[in-house]
Amino acid sequence: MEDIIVRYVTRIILPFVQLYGLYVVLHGHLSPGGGFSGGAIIGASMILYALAFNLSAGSKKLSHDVSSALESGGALLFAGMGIFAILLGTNFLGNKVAGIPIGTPGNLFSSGAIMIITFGVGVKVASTMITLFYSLIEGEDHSHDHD
Amino acid sequence: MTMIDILLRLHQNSYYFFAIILFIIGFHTMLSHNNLIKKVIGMNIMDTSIFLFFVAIGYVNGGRAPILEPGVPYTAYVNPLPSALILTGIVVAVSVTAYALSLIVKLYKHYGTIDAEEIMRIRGGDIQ
Amino acid sequence: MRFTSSFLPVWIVMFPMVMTAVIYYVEQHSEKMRNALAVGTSLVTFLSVAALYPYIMAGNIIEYKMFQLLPSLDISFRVDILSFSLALLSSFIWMMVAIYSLDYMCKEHGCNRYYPVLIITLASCMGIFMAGDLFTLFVFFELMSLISYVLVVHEETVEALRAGYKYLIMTIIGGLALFFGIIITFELAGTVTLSGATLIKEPSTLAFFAFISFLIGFGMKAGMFPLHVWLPDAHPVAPSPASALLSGIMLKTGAYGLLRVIFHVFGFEFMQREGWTVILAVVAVITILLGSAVAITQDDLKRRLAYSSIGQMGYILLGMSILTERALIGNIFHIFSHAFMKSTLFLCAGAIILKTGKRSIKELGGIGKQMPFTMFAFTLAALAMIGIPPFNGFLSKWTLSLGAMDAGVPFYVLVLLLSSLLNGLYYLPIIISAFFGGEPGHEHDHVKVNEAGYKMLIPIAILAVSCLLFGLLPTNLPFDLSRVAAEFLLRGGQ
Amino acid sequence: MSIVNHFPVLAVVVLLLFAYLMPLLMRWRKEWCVPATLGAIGFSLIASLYMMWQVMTTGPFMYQMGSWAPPWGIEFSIDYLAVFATMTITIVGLIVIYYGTQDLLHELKEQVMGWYYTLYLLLMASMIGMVLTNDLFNMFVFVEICAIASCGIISIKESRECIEAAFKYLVLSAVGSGCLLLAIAMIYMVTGHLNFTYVAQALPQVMDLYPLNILVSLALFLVGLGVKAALFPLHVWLPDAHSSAPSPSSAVLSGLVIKVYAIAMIKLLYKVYPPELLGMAPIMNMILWMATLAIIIGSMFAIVQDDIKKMLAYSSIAQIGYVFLGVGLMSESALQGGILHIFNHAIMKSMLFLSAGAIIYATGTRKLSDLKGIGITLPVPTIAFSLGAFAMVGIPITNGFISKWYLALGSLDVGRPFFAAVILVSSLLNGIYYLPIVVNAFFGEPEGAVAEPRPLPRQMVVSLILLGSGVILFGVFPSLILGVVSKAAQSLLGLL
Repeated sequence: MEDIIVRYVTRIILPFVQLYGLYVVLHGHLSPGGGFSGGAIIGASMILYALAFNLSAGSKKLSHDVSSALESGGALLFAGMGIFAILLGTNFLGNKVAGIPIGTPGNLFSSGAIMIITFGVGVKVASTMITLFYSLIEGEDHSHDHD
Repeated sequence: MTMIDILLRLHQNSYYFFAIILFIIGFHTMLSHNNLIKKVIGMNIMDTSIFLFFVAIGYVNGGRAPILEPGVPYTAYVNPLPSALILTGIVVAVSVTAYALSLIVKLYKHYGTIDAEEIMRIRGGDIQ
Repeated sequence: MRFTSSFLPVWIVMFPMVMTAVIYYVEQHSEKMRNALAVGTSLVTFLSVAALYPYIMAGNIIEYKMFQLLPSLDISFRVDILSFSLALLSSFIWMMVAIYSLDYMCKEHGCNRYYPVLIITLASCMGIFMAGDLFTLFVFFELMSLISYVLVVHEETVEALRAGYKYLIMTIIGGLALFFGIIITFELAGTVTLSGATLIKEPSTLAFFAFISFLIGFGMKAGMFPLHVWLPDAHPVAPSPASALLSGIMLKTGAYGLLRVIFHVFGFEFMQREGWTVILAVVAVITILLGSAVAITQDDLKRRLAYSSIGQMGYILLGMSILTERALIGNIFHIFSHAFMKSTLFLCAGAIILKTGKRSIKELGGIGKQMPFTMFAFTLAALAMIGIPPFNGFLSKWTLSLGAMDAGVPFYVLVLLLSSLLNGLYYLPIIISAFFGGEPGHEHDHVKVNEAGYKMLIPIAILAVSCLLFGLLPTNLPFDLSRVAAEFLLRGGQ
Repeated sequence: MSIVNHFPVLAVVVLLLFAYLMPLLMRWRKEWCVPATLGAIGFSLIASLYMMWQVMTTGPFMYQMGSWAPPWGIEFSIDYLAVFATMTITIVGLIVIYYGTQDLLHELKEQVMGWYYTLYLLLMASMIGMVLTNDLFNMFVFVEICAIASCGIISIKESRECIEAAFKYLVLSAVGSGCLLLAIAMIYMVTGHLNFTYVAQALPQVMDLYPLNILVSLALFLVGLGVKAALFPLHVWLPDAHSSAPSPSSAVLSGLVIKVYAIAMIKLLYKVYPPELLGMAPIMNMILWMATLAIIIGSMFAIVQDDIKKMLAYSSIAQIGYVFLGVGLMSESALQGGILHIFNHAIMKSMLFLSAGAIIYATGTRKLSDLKGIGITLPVPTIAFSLGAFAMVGIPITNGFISKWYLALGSLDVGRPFFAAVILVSSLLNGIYYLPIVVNAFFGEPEGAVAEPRPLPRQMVVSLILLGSGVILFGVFPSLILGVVSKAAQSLLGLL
């Protein structure tokens, strides 16, 4: 795709899209949205980048390998927080009862483990979207190679 | 029961009605189309109908988004639980869709077509 | 009545089982060892059973509960006079057959499969006779039926495999019918233990289903019409010693099971009251006539013997359906007689087939001159089969007829006579042509046919002489055992 | 608080954790993949055995996520049925994947091996989660993970049959999931709860108000879970999917996955829906008839197959019928039989599939008619196959007999001997298609590839021996497992 307009517009809006995605992820515990919505926005931004420039440029920014590693990382962060609560002596995914500092409701740094978990989910969703995109695209390429 | 009554009840429960219509459209698309992509689209329509239904049952007339803000007085909130659940449902639907699409890519690679009947024909030829 | 607990029944069942594994291990290294172990095992089993004699004759019942499989479903053993009689008989014949096999099987392939199977069938047969409840009986019955499949298809010919398939399917059907019968009994009675008390006391549709299921399950094994279809195929294709066991002993397990069902599950008064014995009588009569009549048309020697077995099993079923004391004595004694007669006949047939390779009766003219000893034994057993007076076959038929007269059904006597006539029609020609017939084919191939080796002749001789002896002597062990067992059963198994 | 108190959740989470670790390990420490997988499932096994001990000694208990009490939090309910199912899943799952570590090497490309372990662990986690959870929506999530993971372990072998079978399975199970979600929505609508216990409390109260909603939800559950459990006539996807997949996948799909949905159905029918509802519509009779048809028609289809794995797959359709027969008869013995059959069939069918896999591995043939004399050249898999066949027929001293005994007893208990006869007829049909294979395998001259098979690796032999001894062990000493099964049946019927 060699369209100058698309590339230019992409270049302009990409930071805003990503920033917005990050905002949604980080404010998951305060407002509607959260890990999934924000992660989807971030993932979409990366897909947009790869579409507007080309695949290799996209891969340079975030390769398939890294994205699938991040995918594992996000999920592990979630599970890790759950087990962390067990180590603190409460049930799985325990939050306030586990003694994780809650902070003042309404502040950015509040709700204890939820924020970290949301962040993990965001990473997971964003990287999953990218991985899905790469997988489908590469599968297509692969088939053309064979034919 | 008069016609009016029926219409009135339909209006009151319109979300049932439309969800079912969507569900049937999706189901029909899934069953009647040979194109595998269309089958996946039908599947998504079907899922969407259920999501809409689920979200609709959580809606409270005149309710607000359920965000607790200090200082704002209590009003009726929309039930957030169905929406939260449906988010999960959407995630599931997305992954199923992605997976189905990738399978279609593979099928295309093997058979050179995405038409279910064509694939059956090719397979049938294999067996004989 | 005294009940004693003894480990002996378990020993009798487990010892051959363990020895099967030992034989399986040993035979990889030494054939001699294998043969010695096989004969030794059957001998030890026979002696162990015989060791029970004083206890049993003193009127004791040995009970031993091994372990509980499911709630109120045990693996248990119980030896009463009937169990003892049949176990004694079977282990004796098994020993004879094991000795006979030493020579017979050395010409066959797959000996290493034959002996372990022979011994484990002995174990399961002992298990059937010594079972303390229907469930244990069922377990060993299935074990025996499935394992004897290997004996049936031993030769691995196309006919053997086809016959084996039929046998297998019939076995499964029979096993499932038994399963159904047992589960209904369990449902109605809450237990399936064989003891003095009858299990099912109230007649009902379900009880009738149970009876029919038992009849199918055990009758299938006993070659009862119309479930006999597997028998004429399966018995002839097996190696002769195995045929002797299949016809001589394993058919009797079905009869034994039916006896247990009649006397322990329902009780004979119940059976008489409900008139279910009529069903048994009808199929028995058909079985007798059909088996004897079809036997005449058979040209294959072993096949003729197999059909004859069907007819003879009919006698046993008939005795069971009459349910008078003398009929029952005749019934049990005929189990003995038939075991001796039929195993003699099959072993003789085996010797002939081994030496001449001929199975067709037409080709056996003049064989009596070449193998006089074998044919003499064959003649003894055949005469017993027909029911000529001094032989044991006569004694059993006589007693059966007396029983039938006691019950006031002279028709049965007619049936027995008719069947004896038919027996004569198919056995006598064999004997006549063997001794007086020409020797077709002898001129062409001048092969000198010898008698079989002594390891084969001795068992044949012992069995043939027993046929004569147990008819000749007025008080002999089998007859006494049958008498005591019949009284025991009619007393209600106490 | 020690870690053992968290075994219910750890049994699931550790599997998930390792599932996500697997792609990382694949990249950096390839040789750790196998031990990590075995270790994770082994941990779950230990956890489930511990839970079993706990439940048997102190009774069922609940585990609340994040210490949130219901109805807000998600609960795991560790009751008799759940520990029984967890134990079944982990034992069979561990043996199957131990076998798979060798068998998969020849069925899959090397670069996807790690992904296979990921999918397998996800599948195990979702199955355990499904049987433990006490929350409708949580169940739905696990159902979905299970569906995707099980499609995944089919399509990972990139042959066209696999891809096609996986697609068929995916689409049908998506329909099933749709039905499930709709059913959950209906339940949530009328009761306002998702927690099983609360739903069960609320349903009798709202039954007069919304009888149709509840009935429709039950019907949707039946269809949704029925599709996934391959209950006749919703079984169309199963033969292709289970026969084309790699053997370990087939073993775990036939042995465990379809049963887990049956367990979910049992939980819903007996723990959630009020008994009065069953009077409103002949749900149980419908299940019974579907099960009967499944038993008979599944066996009949199996008779005509020449492909060994396809035959086993059709046989699974018949066997899931047994489980539902036990569910539908509603008597204590029958329910015991049905639940017990879940365990017994898991062992038998996975053993059959694994031995079929071993035969295919060693000889390369999957046609039944080519397997003459295989018993002489490949004794271990053939003996395992024969044992499985005997257990399928229900010969005593194999575990198949015990479950048939209970099912038949149960059908007599409720005065319906017809269903006992169905069990017998199907045993006969099983005999007709299993026993000739056994006979063929032992009597006959091996030819071609059958005469000179590849040697089997140790892992495959050990797994087969373990499963085979299980068949005998639980046939001779059924009381080992019967304690928990009868407790489960009694608690479901409210007799405890």
